Amino acid sequence: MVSIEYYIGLSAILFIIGTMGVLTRRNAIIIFMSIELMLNAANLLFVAFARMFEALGGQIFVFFVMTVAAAEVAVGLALIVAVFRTKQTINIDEASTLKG
Amino acid sequence: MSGYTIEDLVNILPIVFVVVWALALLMVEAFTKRRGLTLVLAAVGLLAALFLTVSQFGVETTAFKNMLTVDGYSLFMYVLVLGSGLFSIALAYDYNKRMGWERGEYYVLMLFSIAGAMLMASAANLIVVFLALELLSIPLYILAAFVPNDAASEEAGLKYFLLGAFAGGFVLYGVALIYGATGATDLMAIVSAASTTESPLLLLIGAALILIGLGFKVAVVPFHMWTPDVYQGAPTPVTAYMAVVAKAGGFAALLRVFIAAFPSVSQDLVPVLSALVILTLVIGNLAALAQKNIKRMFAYSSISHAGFIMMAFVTYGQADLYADAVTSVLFYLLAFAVTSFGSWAVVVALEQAEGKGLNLEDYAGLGKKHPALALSMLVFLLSFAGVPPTLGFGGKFFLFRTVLEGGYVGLAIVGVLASLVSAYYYLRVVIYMYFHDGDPEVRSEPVLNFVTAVTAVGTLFLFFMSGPILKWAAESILALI
Amino acid sequence: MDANLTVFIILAVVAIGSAIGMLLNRNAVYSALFLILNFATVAVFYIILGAPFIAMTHVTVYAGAIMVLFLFVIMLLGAEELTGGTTKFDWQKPAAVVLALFLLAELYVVIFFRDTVFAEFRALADFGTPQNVGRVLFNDYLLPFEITAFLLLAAMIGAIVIARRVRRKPGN
Amino acid sequence: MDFILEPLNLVTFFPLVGVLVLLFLKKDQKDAARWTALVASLVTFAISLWVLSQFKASETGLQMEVNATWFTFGAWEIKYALGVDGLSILLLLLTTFLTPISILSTWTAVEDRVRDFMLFFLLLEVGMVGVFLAQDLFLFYVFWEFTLVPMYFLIGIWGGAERMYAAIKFFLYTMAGSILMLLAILWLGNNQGTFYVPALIEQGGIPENLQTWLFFAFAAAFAIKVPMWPLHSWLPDAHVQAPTAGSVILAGVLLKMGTYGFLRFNIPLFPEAAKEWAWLMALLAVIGILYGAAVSYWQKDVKKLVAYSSVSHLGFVMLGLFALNPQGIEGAILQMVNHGLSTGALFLLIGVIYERRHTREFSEFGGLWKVMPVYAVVTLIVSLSSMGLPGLNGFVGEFTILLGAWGAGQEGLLGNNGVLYAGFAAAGVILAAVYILYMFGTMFLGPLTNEKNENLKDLNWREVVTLVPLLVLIFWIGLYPKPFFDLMAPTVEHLVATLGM
Amino acid sequence: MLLSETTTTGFLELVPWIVFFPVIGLLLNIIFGRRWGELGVAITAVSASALSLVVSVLQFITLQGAHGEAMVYKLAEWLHIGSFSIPWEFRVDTLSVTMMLVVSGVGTLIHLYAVGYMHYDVRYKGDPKSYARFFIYLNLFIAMMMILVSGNSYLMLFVGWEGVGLCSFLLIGFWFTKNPDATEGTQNSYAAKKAFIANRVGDFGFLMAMFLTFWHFGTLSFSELFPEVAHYEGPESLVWWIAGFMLLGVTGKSAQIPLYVWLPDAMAGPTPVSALIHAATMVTAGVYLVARSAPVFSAVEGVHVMVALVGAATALFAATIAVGQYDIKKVLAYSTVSQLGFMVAAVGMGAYVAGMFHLVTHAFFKALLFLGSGSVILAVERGHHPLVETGDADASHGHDDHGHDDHHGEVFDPQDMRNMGGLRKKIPWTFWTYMAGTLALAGIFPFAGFWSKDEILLDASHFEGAMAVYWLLVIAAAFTAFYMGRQVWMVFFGEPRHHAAEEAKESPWTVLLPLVVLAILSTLGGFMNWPFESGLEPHRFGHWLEYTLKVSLGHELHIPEFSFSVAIQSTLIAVAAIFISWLVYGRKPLKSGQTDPLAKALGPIFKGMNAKWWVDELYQAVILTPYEKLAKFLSQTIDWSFWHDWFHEKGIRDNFQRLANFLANPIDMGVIDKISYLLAQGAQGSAGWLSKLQTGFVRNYALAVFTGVVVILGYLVLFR
Repeated sequence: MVSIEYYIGLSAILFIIGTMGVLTRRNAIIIFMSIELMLNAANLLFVAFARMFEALGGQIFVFFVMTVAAAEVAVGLALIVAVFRTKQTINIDEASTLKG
Repeated sequence: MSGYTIEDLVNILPIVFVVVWALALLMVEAFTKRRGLTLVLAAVGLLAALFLTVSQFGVETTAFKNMLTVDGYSLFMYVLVLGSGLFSIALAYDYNKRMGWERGEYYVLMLFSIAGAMLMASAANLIVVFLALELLSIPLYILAAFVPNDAASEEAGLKYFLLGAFAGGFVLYGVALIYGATGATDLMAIVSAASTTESPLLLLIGAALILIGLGFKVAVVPFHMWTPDVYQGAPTPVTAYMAVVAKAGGFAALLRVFIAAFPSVSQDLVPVLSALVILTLVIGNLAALAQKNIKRMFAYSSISHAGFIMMAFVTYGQADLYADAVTSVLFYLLAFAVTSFGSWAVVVALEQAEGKGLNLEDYAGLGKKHPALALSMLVFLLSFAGVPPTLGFGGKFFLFRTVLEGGYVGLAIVGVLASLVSAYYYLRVVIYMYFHDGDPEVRSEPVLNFVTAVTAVGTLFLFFMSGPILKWAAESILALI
Repeated sequence: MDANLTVFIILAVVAIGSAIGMLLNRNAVYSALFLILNFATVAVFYIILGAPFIAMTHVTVYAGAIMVLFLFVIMLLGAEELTGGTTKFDWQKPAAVVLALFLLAELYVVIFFRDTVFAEFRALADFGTPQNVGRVLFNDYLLPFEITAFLLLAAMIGAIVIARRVRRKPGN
Repeated sequence: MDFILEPLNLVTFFPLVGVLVLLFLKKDQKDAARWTALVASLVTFAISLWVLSQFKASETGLQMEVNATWFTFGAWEIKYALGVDGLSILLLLLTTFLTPISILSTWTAVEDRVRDFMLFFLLLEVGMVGVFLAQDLFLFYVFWEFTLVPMYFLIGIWGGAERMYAAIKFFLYTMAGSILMLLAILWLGNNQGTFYVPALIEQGGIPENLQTWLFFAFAAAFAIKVPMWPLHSWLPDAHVQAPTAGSVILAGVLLKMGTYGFLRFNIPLFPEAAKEWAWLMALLAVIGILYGAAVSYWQKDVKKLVAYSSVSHLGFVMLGLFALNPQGIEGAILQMVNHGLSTGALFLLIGVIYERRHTREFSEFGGLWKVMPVYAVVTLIVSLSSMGLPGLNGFVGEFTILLGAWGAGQEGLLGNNGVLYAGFAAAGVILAAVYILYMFGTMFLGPLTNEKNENLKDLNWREVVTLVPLLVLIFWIGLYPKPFFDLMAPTVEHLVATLGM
Repeated sequence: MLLSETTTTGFLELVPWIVFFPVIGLLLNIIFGRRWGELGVAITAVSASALSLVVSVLQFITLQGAHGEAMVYKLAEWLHIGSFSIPWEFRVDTLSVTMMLVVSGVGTLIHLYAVGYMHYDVRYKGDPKSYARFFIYLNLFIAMMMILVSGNSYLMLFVGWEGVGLCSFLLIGFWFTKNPDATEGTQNSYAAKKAFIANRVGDFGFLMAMFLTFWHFGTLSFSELFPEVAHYEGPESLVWWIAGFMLLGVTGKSAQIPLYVWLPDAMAGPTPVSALIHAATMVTAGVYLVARSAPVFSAVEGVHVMVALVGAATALFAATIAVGQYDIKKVLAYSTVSQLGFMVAAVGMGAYVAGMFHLVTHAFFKALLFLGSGSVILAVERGHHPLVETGDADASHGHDDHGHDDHHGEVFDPQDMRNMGGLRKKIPWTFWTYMAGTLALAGIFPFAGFWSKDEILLDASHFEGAMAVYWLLVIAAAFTAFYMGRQVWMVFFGEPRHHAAEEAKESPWTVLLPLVVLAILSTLGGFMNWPFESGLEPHRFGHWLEYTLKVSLGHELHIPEFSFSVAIQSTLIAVAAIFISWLVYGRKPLKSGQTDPLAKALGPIFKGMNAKWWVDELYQAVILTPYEKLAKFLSQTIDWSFWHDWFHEKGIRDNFQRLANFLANPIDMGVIDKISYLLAQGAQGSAGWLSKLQTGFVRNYALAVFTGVVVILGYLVLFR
């Protein structure tokens, strides 16, 4: 079996990529996907640790994270759609009227 | 379903009630055409929940296999949150009609997020903390974007959502690291494991990430940037609600989690916390100075208040002190809640459709035209600025006291200077109200006036009642230490 | 070299690659597809890590539901390519990259170069099977489960509220 | 009920009755508002006289004390404690005495939003009386800060052209000072475990170096209020912009809160620091005396001149306080009263001419004695009292202060050749004559040049009524100050004894 | 030594009334003055002053009964602070009673004189209403002067001391809308201020002296103080300081160098004031102070020399100036300064008797001279305004019509001796009384001035401290005789040089009566201190004062034997001086418009005399202007421009707001973006994006959050 450090390292990379997505992309949907990627990185971590501790707590946590993610997606996409209705774009930079 | 009894439900009756009531409201909303009924029912429900909470005073127990703790601390928070819920419903009462988006879901969602806040106050497990956080936030995302076809509102919602989710990712990763370091998500288990863990740094990083995530919720610099925009874009009653409940929930979780689970890392975190406090106080206050829009101004001021509360939080690790710290934070939150709702009520009274009536100029001449309203606004502003004899002063006083007890004289000095700066921009509003001539349009609505009056009187009166409140707050320390 | 390691490396490369693909691709649809691929690989890791149940849910929920939803929305809005709003912050990207690398470095320092000790994996029988997971879930984690229920409900209501706009009526 | 009827509770909070009545008045019921305020303040004055009748001059401790636990927090007990003693009785009377006079002086001067004006004025009185009576640091701070608010409005709403600027400046400067004091108060509460002033003095035992810090933390608040040179910059603005009544109260009472603070807290609480730093305080005081006098001499605006003269006069008070001997301190207390009377009267008089001519520029006046003889004579008397002419109140205070300062200097409290302080301060007496005579001369003597002044009305009955009480006291204190000294002597001597001087 | 308990007190209880009567008088006049009209006012005021004279006489009698033993009457406790206690006590001893008599006596006469004089003066000045005001001030002055002389402690003395200063201020500025030449202007009020402030400088010295005294001897009361001082064994420096400061006070009040400058200007006041305050009484307070403080001045050798020299120098200096004046009252003013110099020199030398003696005689003849000059001026004024005689009511009116238009076109100054001449025949009464005063002042036998001045010179000749004193005084005496001669020749002899002088009319009896009385006094007053063993009782005055002095000094004071050499010497000098003045002015009198012959003779020196040796200009340049500059600099530059505007406004407020604006808009982006901006520079070396900084972008916000994360974690990882 591969030792756990590898998994942690991998999840770290994925997490970073996710953050990069959030920080660099202007497409709201892609930003959102990147966030999902971050969550996944965390999940990977949980599962790995669960395996390490041989306790199911971690896996359960992942389960809940998924549901949360689902909920967020529902809301998030709804919002994006709504914004698109008014602005005709999902370019997040367009949503910058509130400032100061 | 083994190992659970009805006791578990009874112990968290207020929460259960709120949630069930929310479901009921959903049905009512679905099957009646009568507008405003949901609102009244929601208010009734909150009152009932409040009553239940009061009936629970003195209870100290856990529920659902240590997932939740019910103690004085959580009960205090329940009261605070439920009360805030009532106030924000009162603010919404005419506002939503006036603005034309009266919809029952509004109140249902609010009830859900109230339940979330209450859960945060008594969460004893990081899973619950995480879920409660989401339950608190997701309705808020929607409420912020509640105004139909309103670009600003939707933008606010989207911003809040994306950033919230982003921050949530960090929280989650932090929890994961902590789980990795201790193999547990239960606070008690964590604190016992923390002493023996072989990877303390992992724990520390995890704690830091949680701190950041919750710091985002309570709007601590540099995680505060969403605040002004969202506060401005969201419907004012929602803003008021966010300003108080999101903060209360966030701090409730912060205090419980860190005091219960991470006393070991407190020393390492002190510099970080101090830095956050100073940044928050400086930037929050100074930024407020240049605001023309009153909602943004209050947004920044609420940021600075978060900074003040954080000041007490710095000392959380000192075993002999955390009690005082908690007490002063609770008192401050109460003061902030009362004052803040009062001021928002005034804002609502002056707000016109399409976000008009929200600039400082619109307050010109208020003192002449509506002395009562202006006077109460004055009281709120003074309380924000921490001028006696107001609740705000009491809050700051006890806060600084705790900080000094902890030996952080530097922080205290920054704090007092910050409150001095804050006086400056609060005074600007006063100047507009009293020293400028103008003809402000004011909605005089019974409920609104009632809220204003109650909060204004409360802001003054409760200061003189500091004794009982402090006593109550002091009894409301966390049971599980 | 060790077969496990080889497998891991291959999978890791795929995961990271797909993630980067998602990150860089101009077309939202492709990004989504890359992400699905990534999720799939992650699911494989789950299985390796002895979490078949989670793996299954993962595939169904994420790849199955969530990503489909994404694709659906993208198609619906016809937003494969981004329109309008040329970027105003040329420095945002590099700054982000630098910071991200910093964070990665930090995490790696924590994981590999500081007193962070992890136990070794031991071979386990039927760990994380649906039965076990379910048992634990409904024994110890009943409350969170309930909460998620309400969470989803709230989200659903919210989505409906946002989606089903009423025309604005002028205030009374 | 008995609790409410405690004399000190009554004298502190009775004006609130007036406030309540005012709240029920209509905006346009101007006279009703005026009379309400006047009556309320007069009753308050009567109550304070009752307090005086109850007061036993021979006792050194607090009297008629009201002492109840307000609330407890952690280890602390915060008290609601009022008390009066030789240090505060005179200032209490001064406050209750000046308030009705100021109210009367606004009878015709304030026409705009009379009700609100009176409302703030009565609130202000509550705060001021509270400051002089509070015996618990927390309570004191509450009153102390509270006084800011009504004064802020008095300046900001009814003030002159630059009123907003002046109001904000006033508010922020004084608040800036008091906030440092707040920290010191908190520190005391933590380390000494109580806010109750007598208890704090009783236990003492604050290490020397800390005393210094706390001393200056408190001093920051008080020195700005006094105002001591060089922290006086807010004063001219506030005075020039404030309405007459505001100036009267500001000069008459609010500034005294600063000097009183030094006397009540700095000196007894931190005796070591007080002794160690007396020289610095004396130095600043003396600089203030000369500086204020010199600067007054060049003012073009009467009110500004008087404002700067306050810097000079309060310099005397500070010098007396930090002589730390009976002569100095008693002189200082009396001088607080004197300054309240003289400068208060001066501001009233300036208000009189301002009401008639709506200017305060020296260049506009000259030879007024010809047209307004009564006004001129009254002004002359008041000016003379403020420049310390024997037989009038000012002299008694200044002389005793200088005497005390000289003694302190001789006994080496102010470092070697400390007598110089008194010496230079006495030189200030000369300069006082210079600017006072400059003021009086340019306004009243010489030929009547400006035809605008040719048919000015002399004082009317109301103005006379407002001024006569002040004049009576000016002469009384000047000719027979004994009763006033007797009120404070035992307390002060006890205080000095505890200082171990 | 409160002997009052032991000895019979006689009328002692009445002593407060020397103060109360005048006070009552002035109160009455304040209240009823306007209603009563001139007569009522006059009666009230004069009787008030007269009554206090009566009381003074009663005190004199009491004192006789007590054989000159000092007595103290305690009225009330005034101040009592810690160890410091000042009762309100009246001291009745030979010294104070002498002063009381002089003050109330001369005072009453001058009140009487003023009744008539002011009647006209107020009309010439066009303000009849101020008649009452004048007498109110005058009574106030009597009261204050009485406090001064009767107080039993330095503090009480100081009260009177400043009080009389106030009165002098009020009376100098009595015509506050005018100039001395009666034109509209501010000079009078300026002179008043000058007097007050100069006195204040002296008072400062007095205060210092009091502080020193109190903190070394623990008391300010004479009765307790002097015994201690008498046998004082402390460091000499202390006494030097006390005496020095006291001397400063003296120079202020008694117009000695360097503070004498106010007195000549004080002549702006109405003439009775000049006579009463600025010749007879107030200005002698300094002399009284020194005599009163004899123990202090005698405690250490050498102090005497300091005081004596100041006095003598003043005597000569002022005398020279007097020579160069044209204004009749200015001459007398400088003569007063000079004579005060004599007295100060005398008491300074320790010749207290001589000093006080000269004080009394001087009070007589200088008052006489001033009143006489007043009568002259009055006469000339009346000559200048004939229609005044038609009645009082329209007098001011007529005055307004004609103003001061003069036949020669220039402003007419009724006090300028060049406008007079030949008045001898017009106003005989005035002339003869004036002569008496002149001879007395010149020190011609047997007039009062002769005896007193002679005694001073006698003591000076014995004074071992410094012989300079003697010679200074002698020369001063010569000058005195000369300028008086000059004045008499110019005013009374020769031909009238102005129509006003021709039409001059004699003054009313109220004016003349005091002149006569004073003339008699200044003629015979000298005999009160008859120096010879034979004839009258010798040294009556000396022994009288001795009661007090020996007690306070603690030893007998020796009274030098009369020396004919000195007497004859001084007389000869005086006569010679007068003769010279006759040569210059008497032989061929001045024609109108002709310049002073002396001016030709002396040239620049005379110019100097005339210009008062430019001392005023000097003070202006050295003290006043610099102070004004300083005040201007402090107030405008330091306090306002720098401290108020620059430091507080620019320094604190503006920067504060600037910071606020910068941080607020765009803080959110501003600061935090700058960090990332710098990082970005590290990554891509290109610049200039800052301009593109915008707000409201989710990505920026996220970046901010992320930055926070990285920094915090970085800190923890690196430093923990």
